[in-house]
Amino acid sequence: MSEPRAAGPGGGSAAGVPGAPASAFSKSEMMIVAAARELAGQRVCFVGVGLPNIAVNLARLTVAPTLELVYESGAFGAVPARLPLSIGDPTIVTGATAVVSMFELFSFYLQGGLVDVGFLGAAQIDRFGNINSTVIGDYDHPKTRLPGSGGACEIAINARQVFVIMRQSKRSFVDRIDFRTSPGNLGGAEAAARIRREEGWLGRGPSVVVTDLGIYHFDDSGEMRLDSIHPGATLDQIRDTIGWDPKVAEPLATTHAPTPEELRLIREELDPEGAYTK
Amino acid sequence: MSEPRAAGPGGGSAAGVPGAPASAFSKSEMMIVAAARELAGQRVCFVGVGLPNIAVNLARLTVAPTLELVYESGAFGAVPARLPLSIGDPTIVTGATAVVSMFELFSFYLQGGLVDVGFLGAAQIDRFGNINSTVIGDYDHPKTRLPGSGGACEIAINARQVFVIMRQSKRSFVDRIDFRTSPGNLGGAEAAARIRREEGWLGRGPSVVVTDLGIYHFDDSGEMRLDSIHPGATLDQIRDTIGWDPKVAEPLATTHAPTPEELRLIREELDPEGAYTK
Amino acid sequence: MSKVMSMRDAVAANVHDGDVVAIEGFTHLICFAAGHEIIRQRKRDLTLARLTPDLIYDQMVAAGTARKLVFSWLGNPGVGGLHAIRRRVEDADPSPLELEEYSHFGMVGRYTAGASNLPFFPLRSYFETDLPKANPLIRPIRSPYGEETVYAVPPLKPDVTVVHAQRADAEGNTQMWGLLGCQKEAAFAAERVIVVVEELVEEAVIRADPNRTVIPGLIVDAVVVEPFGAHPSYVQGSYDRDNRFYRDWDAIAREAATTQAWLDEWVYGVSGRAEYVEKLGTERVASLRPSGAAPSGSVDYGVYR
Amino acid sequence: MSKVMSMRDAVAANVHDGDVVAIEGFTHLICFAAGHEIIRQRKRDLTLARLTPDLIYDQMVAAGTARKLVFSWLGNPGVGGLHAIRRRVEDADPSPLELEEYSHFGMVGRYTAGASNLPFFPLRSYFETDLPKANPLIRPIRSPYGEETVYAVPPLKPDVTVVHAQRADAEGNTQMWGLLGCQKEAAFAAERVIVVVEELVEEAVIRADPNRTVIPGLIVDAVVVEPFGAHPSYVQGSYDRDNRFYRDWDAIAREAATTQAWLDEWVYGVSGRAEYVEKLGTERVASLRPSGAAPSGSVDYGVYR
Repeated sequence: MSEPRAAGPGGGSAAGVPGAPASAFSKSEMMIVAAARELAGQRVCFVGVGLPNIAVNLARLTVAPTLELVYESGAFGAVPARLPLSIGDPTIVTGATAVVSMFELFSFYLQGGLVDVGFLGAAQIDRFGNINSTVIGDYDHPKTRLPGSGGACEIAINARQVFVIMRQSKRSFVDRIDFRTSPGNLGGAEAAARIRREEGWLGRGPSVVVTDLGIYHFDDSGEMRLDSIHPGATLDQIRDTIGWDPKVAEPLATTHAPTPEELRLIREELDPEGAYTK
Repeated sequence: MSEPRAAGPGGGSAAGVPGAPASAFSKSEMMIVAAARELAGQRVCFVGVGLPNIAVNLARLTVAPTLELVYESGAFGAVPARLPLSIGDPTIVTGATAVVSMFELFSFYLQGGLVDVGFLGAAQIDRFGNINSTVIGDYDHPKTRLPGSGGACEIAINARQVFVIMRQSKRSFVDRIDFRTSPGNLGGAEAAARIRREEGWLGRGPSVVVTDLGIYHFDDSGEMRLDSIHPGATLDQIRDTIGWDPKVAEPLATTHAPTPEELRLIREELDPEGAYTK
Repeated sequence: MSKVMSMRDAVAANVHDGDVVAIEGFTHLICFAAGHEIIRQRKRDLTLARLTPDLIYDQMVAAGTARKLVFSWLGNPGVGGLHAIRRRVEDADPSPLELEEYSHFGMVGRYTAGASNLPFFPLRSYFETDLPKANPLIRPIRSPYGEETVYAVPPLKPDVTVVHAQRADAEGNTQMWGLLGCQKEAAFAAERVIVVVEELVEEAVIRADPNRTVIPGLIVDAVVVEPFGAHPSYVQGSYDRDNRFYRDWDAIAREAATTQAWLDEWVYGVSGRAEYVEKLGTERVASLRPSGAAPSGSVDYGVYR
Repeated sequence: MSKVMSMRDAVAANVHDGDVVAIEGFTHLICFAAGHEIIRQRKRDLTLARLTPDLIYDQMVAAGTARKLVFSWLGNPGVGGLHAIRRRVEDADPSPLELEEYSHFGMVGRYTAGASNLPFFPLRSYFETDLPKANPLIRPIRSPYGEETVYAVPPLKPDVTVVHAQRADAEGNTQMWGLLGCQKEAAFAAERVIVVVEELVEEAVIRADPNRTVIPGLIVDAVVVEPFGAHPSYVQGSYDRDNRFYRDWDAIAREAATTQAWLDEWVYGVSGRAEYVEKLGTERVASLRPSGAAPSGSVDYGVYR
């Protein structure tokens, strides 16, 4: 899974904000930084295992200092002194505001509507933001058995909005997911809105997908649209790693490259061993 | 509500066990002592407000030293240093084994089937042990508005067995209760057993009623039967204070009078102000 | 962000005529101070929800704040009835009072459903009783597994829940110990939450023992510091239940006139809880202090860097 | 009555072939010591229930104890997959493994229904997903209030639940702090409960802080004192998660042969946890201690006579 840090030519800042040249950061670092920035202005974020974990902790140190981290393991208002490998770790407990049972966390915090952003990773996603984290292949005879829902299914339904962070590839950005673990915009925005209303979902569904190549939001039809491309990435790369013909915003923005401070935080404080960014 | 301590002639022990003469204790004291003794061998008792409170605490000091007191207020394994007036009192918390939310108490302890005896008081009871603690008269236009169920309804259904403690009178032991707050043997044992089975109740229903005049158990038909008469009480008194023709065991036992130690515990330790025994 | 404010401001901002109000606390931590301020501000047409209406709602009903009670046990525990409420229920004196009645577990289930955004909560109660007839909101529900039927209660979502506690920080992160009742569920179920505490503490005190936190500041709208604010109810470790007052109330509330006289003297006649406590007198206050300390002991969470 | 016994006796008395076993603990307080003893006693045909099967069930599955998993998240958190389990699921190697799959909240709801003797637990999840198709025990249920439909999960009642905790008294009154997962629900739902603790304490320690008690001795069948019994999981305030082992396991478990060699060395090759800890070495153990103390502080319950 190693990935060279020099990601391509050019890059830098799109709008005069100082940023590192694209050669100075990895695609994973760009992805984490972009995801963290999307959390600006958010209050309560439900933290999933893996990439969401580092993105959210970076956000707390940069654009969202008042962000309250909710871990499905039961910690609320966590102030981890180190980046936990797992979402259950003693460092998210010591100094937290509250530690509660999972019954309480899922019932009162998540299902009760207190979570602004649910942050998910995924194995497969389709153009409408529906997510598979259960199996590749047939459910009963899987090619690859993935972890399964964990809390992802109820996060997608009950968090006010859902952020997704995952690497792009033809295997992961697919025309048709093999199993729907977490509902996104279903078959399109209109039907999804009606169903959400009828079934009383609190969530408005997926609002952003951050990948190693760009940032997607969802247009009025409920479909993913590339709104910003990361420095160093090309539209050809984008299209080569998506299983459908992706919508592209006009004009297409270029993501601000990571600032030196963002990179320093990732490399020195959050992930000195490079577990997330290699 | 004052009641003379000299309750009548004679009395004393039925089987040679030393007991005070009937003139030396009040009817309330006899009732409390008789109720406490019924708890011998029981493990977990759910304590209601009022008379159950003192009876259960007397049992813990005498026949049932390992009795675990569960208060619906959330205390388990309470060791009250004084008799609480209410079932919520700081003395039932300090030194208890566990203090839990009412959700947990009612869900896991009571509904989960851990309570051996639910101990209830009542305003009205019928021959089958069905209980009213809600209203006298019509529900919408009551003559007397009583407290209502509290936990009594779910205690009657989920405690493994139910003990009742209440004073006898034509107003309280009635042919037809005005409102069924807590189900007993419904219209009789056979139908009650069938319904309990079909509806999945954990409780086997009422097993004893202790009054100021005697002790009743339930016969095979599910009807209350006087099994023991308190010293000083007469069958005429019994019949004059019951709204139906009561079944009487043959032979009818006489309740052992309170021992000096039982009386001392009530008068000196549990209820020195006479709140329950006046 | 500090949410600390006076009781007057907290009630004025968060309690409105017609609201569903829950002042919870099962015998323990009942916030009489908030109830009295609601009376002083002459709120009207409230629906008062509580498992045990207790003296607090007897007083609020007597003062004319309420049009309806939602409850499960209506009495003065260990003493008798609630006379002001009974006058309105039995004699419509001075006007009728609407009742919506459950059992304790039913009320707990209602708050739990409200806090969890569930459309109902299932429980094994009410079988073969008259309660579902008296209250048609108690309804049977069939299990999707087999033939079994249990009962359901609907969610209860108060407009405002008032919770009294030993301590909170300025943001409203609240810790309590002793009997917990269903305050947590009632708070999470509510649109707005007022937390009233004996003591305001630094955030660090809360964060030193996160497992002790019952209510997060996230759902709290106002923090009021009101020592002795639960009297005649009690605060574990701080003061005892004033059983004498519970008994005294029985006589006070038997007549409308004596009830009003008491309200005039002890509620309308004082500006707030501080004056009430002063009026109560140092001797009475001192008599309610615990006779000794019973420390919990400390546990170690450990530092993990 | 003391329920203290050895792990060997506790497992022999309470875990039987064919049982539904729940060793709970969400990342925190996972009792590997009990899992290893179950392997050593060569229990067979177990149904293993856990939200996150984690390494503990990968090891137990690799050792041939299990015929079925009931779970919600199947992985090595932050590292990758569980290879022994995947071999059986993807390749039926050496034999198939039955899966019964929920979400986290579904599993929590199942234990809650089991603990509460409810025939089902309702939740707002599973809408428009393939999970109810994959598991027909996830079923829609209509609210008796209005048109709304939510989903239900059935109760889960393990034959035995194993819980690891910081401390308990000899009767099994158990206190824990840090992440609580759903151990309480899993314990109340179970027919039998084994509590494994870092430290056995006097009853007075428990009674000094009754709000900290998570599991009452009433439902506990065996108390096992097994320091470091949760390694490579962790115990808040006592030792850290051994992330190195979680990473190492990924390589160990990739091949059946290396997995068996590990079991031979670290499970079959030791008599119990004490020997395992000795084998781990004082340096590794020391490296997992917290870098400092973070005391909760003490609260006062007060003496009331």
